Amino acid sequence: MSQTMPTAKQRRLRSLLFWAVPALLLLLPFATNPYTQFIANGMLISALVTLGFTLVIGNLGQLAFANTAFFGIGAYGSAILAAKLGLPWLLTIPLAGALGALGGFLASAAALRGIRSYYLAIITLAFGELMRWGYLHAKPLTGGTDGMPMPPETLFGTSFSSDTLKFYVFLAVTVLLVKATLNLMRSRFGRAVMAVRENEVATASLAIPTSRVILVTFMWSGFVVGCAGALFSRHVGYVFPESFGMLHLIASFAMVLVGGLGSVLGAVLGAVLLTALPEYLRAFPGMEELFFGLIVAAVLVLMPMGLASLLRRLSPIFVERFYREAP
Amino acid sequence: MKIFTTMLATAALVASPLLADDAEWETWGLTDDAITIGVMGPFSGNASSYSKALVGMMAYYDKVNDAGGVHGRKLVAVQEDTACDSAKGLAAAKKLISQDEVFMLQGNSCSGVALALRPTIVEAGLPWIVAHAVSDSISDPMAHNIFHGVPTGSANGRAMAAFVLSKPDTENVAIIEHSNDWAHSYSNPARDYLKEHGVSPSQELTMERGQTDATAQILKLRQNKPDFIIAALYEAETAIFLRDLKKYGMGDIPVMGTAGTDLENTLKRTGDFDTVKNYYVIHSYVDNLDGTLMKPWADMIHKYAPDEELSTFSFVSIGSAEALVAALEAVGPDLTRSKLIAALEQVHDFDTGILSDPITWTATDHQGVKSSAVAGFVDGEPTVLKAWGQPY
Amino acid sequence: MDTPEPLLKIRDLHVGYGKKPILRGATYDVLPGECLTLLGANGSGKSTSLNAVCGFVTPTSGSVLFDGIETAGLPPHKIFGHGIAQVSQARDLFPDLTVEDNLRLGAMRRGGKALAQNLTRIYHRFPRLAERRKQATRTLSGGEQQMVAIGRALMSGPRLLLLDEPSGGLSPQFCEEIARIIDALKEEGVTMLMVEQNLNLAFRAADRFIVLRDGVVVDGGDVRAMAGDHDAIVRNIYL
Amino acid sequence: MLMQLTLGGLSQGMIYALIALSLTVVYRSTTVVNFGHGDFVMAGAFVSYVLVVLAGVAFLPAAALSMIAMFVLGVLFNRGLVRPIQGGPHIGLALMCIAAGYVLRGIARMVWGREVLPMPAVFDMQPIFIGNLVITGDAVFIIGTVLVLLVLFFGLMAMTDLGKMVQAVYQSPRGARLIGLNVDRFNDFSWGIGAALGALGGILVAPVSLLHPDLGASFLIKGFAAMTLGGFGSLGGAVLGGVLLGIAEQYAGAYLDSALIEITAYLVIVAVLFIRPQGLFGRKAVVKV
Amino acid sequence: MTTLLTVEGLSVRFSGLTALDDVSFTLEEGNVRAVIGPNGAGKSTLFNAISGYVTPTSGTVHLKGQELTQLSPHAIAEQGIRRTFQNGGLFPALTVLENVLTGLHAQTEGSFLDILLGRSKALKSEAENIHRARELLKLMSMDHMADTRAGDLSGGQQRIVEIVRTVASDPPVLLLDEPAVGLSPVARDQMMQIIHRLAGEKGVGILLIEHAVELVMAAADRILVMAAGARIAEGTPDEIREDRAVLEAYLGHA
Repeated sequence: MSQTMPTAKQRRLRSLLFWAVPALLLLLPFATNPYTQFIANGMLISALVTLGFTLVIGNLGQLAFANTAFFGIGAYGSAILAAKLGLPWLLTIPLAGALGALGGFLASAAALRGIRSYYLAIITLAFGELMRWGYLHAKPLTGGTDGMPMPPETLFGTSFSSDTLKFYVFLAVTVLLVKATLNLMRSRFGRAVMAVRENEVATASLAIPTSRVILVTFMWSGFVVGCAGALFSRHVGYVFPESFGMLHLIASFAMVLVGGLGSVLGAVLGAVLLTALPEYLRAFPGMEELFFGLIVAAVLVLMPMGLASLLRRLSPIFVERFYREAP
Repeated sequence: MKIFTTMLATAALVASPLLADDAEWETWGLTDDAITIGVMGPFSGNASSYSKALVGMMAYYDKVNDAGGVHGRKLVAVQEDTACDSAKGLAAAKKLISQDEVFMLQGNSCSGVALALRPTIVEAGLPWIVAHAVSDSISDPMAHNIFHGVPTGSANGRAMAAFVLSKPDTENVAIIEHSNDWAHSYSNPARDYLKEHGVSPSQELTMERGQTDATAQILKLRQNKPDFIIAALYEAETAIFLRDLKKYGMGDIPVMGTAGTDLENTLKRTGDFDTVKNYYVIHSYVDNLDGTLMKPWADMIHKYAPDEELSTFSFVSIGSAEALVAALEAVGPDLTRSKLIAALEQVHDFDTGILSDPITWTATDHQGVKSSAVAGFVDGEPTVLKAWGQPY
Repeated sequence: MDTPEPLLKIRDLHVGYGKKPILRGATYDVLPGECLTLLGANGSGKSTSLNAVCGFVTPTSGSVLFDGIETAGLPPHKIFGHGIAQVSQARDLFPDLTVEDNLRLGAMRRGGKALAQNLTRIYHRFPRLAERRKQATRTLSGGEQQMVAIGRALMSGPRLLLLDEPSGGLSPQFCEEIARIIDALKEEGVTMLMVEQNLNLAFRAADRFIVLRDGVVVDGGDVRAMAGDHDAIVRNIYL
Repeated sequence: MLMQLTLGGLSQGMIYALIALSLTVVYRSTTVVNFGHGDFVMAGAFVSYVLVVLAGVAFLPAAALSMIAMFVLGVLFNRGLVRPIQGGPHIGLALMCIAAGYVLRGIARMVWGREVLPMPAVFDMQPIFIGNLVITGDAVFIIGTVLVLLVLFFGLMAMTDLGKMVQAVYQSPRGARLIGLNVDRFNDFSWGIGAALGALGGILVAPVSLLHPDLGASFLIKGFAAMTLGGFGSLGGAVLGGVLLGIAEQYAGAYLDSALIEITAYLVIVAVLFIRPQGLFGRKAVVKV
Repeated sequence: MTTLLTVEGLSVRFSGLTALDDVSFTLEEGNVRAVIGPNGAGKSTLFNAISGYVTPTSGTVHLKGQELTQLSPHAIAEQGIRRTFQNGGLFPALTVLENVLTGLHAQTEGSFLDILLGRSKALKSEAENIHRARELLKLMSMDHMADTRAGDLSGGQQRIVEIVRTVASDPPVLLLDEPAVGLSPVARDQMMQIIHRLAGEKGVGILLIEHAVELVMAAADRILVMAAGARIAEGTPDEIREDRAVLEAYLGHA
């Protein structure tokens, strides 16, 4: 089956769309109330978490569940830097990303020591829970069980308690990171990542340093999710250890799978859909685990490549790996 | 950048209910025959047993409504789930405030969620009666629209420590607890109270949820031989702890537990009176759960929620609902949010007939319940106590 | 000489792994009581033939008739039940179980009635196994493991025995032993289909040979008729 | 004190051993690690609760019925949801197991989420005092039950033809096909046994602890730690790993800090995988990627 | 004629088992040297040792005088020895064009940061490589398949794409591990032409493991025969055909 690649015209349309969508979203706050705005902000954070996650389990094909750890590291990193060191929150975003990347480095150290497959899954789960234990017990730094409030701050005279202001910052961060990730995945690096997934041995025979590819992918994933953590600390205004437990893992899985393993567009789509749907299910509390569990099972059996594959079939515009040929 | 800030300002203008017409804001969520009240709580998730408090509270609304409501208005609860998760709780609060446009809020069981909600609700300005969560930081520093309607963590914790010290010759006190915010909300104020009275805990141990064995902890205690043990543990772990305590021959050491456990259930769980005969719990009520003073409340809950199983949580939020109704009565038919807040601040020494201590809200202090009673076995009978050896 | 009705009839058999076709229309017969050896270079479809016969791979088209029963498409345990057993190249023994357990397991699904009898017969044929009956097979030498593999297959009293490289990885002395075993089996009337790289062994033990190339039969004949001209076959296949 | 800690660790470790063993049974036959196993453990406890408390069945028959029910559930799960994606990447299998776990947890939550369920105590026995050492009824009950079960399990595996066939499937699925075994059916059987053994872990814990839908989550990690410690895929290693983990938790709690009990399992996982990935009793680890 | 590859005394032992026993040979520019021998002769071990997948116990490998013996596989590939794999080393989920582009990984300019920010340096180099990859595919008449998933190609097409990918960076030395296995006779002829063209026109030194007789005999300049890890004969195809030791090796006397 041949994949239809987008024509030059479709490619132009697509890059137009890529910027048109966020441009239109600038107007979103005019159509929301604080509640829907809050949900929209949450979608942007989920999109980044899912994006970082799908890179490792989808593109690199590694069974690593360290994303909750990266997320917590980012959120606590941002909160500690802002509350204890007094850094402006905006500045803590890239720093939280860097801390997340450090987490990614540790996770890849396991992968590079030959801990793969189920072992990697188990050790990364343990990593996440150890981090959570750390948040609980490093009380002077993290506030322990009482959590940590984010200090109030303003930007251009507007308080960061405004969901609208948060939205613009979140949107900017999300668009930048999605764009950078797309650049990455469409480059030689992105191909190398997928090559490692498909056949690590053959990849090395093409002068591709597979260890470095694994390391960098984990670190970039950690960076993206770490940044998302920084957004989350501002989103809720408070960080608690309970926000970074294993209970949240199933939602991430569902988002990755519904969107389509290894797809940037799918990550965003899955996150938006599955952040919105539970809000509609608010009237039926307690359905969430059942709901996400059934979705994951259904997608695995019926639509293993997720929504992204349906979209690709609809129009070549949605093919993510396109080539930038000379004009 | 200028365009951006203009846009931001416009957006804020459109989005913020604060800037809407004041008069309209005052009566938001109010009609001639209904007062909408946003009830937030963990109706799902791993803390959902706490939501029993809100079920009891809503049963009280129903009771008031059956009696004709308040000045002809029914209390209409709009229920939202927080799942005890801060992000979900924030979404729930924002939904109630800006989409359902409720008149006021009452509820919330998880302290973490309540803390995360505080800035948003302070900014929104509508009255919020905290009906279950205990963390002091929810209402301290005081916010003009937030009222605490249950004994706070410090009230409970201090009551625990006060009871411990009321036993003559208590010097060596050990603490065992879960490492979560629930346990710390009891143990930290208890520590403070002990320190204020010149006693520092001789031993601090943790026991995690789900552990089925306390051997390691008990053996450490055995070496220390404390006079009294403060145990901030959930029900199951409490039972295991008490059982192991007795097993290792330390059944005579009194143990002070939290409001999260009750005597009858603990007795049922250990199945042995000897094990629990020296166990005391914080008990915020005027009587034993199956006592005569509590029976009408139990009947009320069963009338409106027939399938509901009762637990110690079931009654805890009703007192604050009584105080709310009293304040609403006092305001009269011409109700506004500001008037309600003013009326709540007039609630003084309000005897709820259910909480062991009265509710008092003033213009400078919104933490309404200052202390709590203790329950323990006296001559084999469960008894509500004021202090060591002093029945309530 | 009259040709007897073949025990196994393979007709126009196509088998592939994914996009890679291996057998592309192989057709041949195995006669009752004979030992037929399949020759050919790597990738010519020898092992795939055996795996198709015993059901480990499902043919895409074509027919495998065993004593008149169509077995193409049946699951391996059903085919085994009809009396086809394979001694695989990797031997696939149960390394932590004893020699005796390995052998006994061979009779669990077929040949159970004659279990004790078959066991005695195999110990008689391989006295070395009798000595090591309580040893885990993982501790055995390669040759002994091969004996266990053959013994295990024989425990089911198979009507057709598939041998995939019985000499693989074994010393030259043991090749001779394999040849003797095959002779003995032939005397008992066991029909065999064999893949063997060691041409000397193949020619020494087999009655007939078939050369596969690119998944089709390109040559074949009576082993005795080829006597003395093995070089020609080597060149035909490898050089 | 040492003896007492060891005994306490032993009774806790027996539960871990059971869970690690049940995970290994499934892993050995299908190379699937059931990441939802904790919830199977929880489900087993809930089924027995329903039978004992709501239907009034006596504890022992209820435990047996619950194990049978979980056996069936395990088989159905393998047939309906695992086998269709068995050929695919391991990520899909891991996610499928996690999803199934969440579904079980969601059901438990829907029905009993708001109640804390006490299971009646099963084994009331006056503790035995041997000098300073105290042996409680619960410890006797748990250690005894699991020991009997382990003897039965390993006995069946070692002595009977069925056990040998199961071992054959574990040691070489291809070899098992060569001797005419229907490997798919054995895999179903393994899933069933795995689910039933895990359920027993939950059933044993239930009278000692409270029942709640999140009961299984921590047991899953303990099971993993026990498996990793003992050597991934080794049946005996899983049991020894579980017992050692239980004892290690008690020692760490008593001699170091009681806050460490919770993370002993995680530390064990990290330490073993970095220092000796094949575990204490495993042979050089081979994981099919 | 320049000597490209020099292998001297290469041995590989795994826990007592000698898989490769003191093998030496050279490979010259434009030469095709086939390696044949019965199963288990050590042919694949030889390839793995040269390309860095197995660390030799002793002996050396030089490429144009530069020692490569202890380098990692990707470093050896970067130095100019590229290989294919017996079971096919294509990335099935990637398109044909993407597969070829992975062969040009080291030839693409632009740092990680350039890529992340989409700087023109990285984009330009990428565009050039795409152009080059398309040209290469056109040469093999595979350009119409550029956007097909590699996993959807026929076995023969997959082999060809793998070779295109392997030679995309113009390596001086190519190791082909059974390139013709599972190919139809037509595809095999095509493979033979490709090998001839690479050696003849581009001067690539090719080391070839192959069982397809006519391909070996027609394509190889010289044949190295191995048995039990050691070299037992070397010569032209005609010499090898008549070599008694070789016949004996195949017959099973070795």
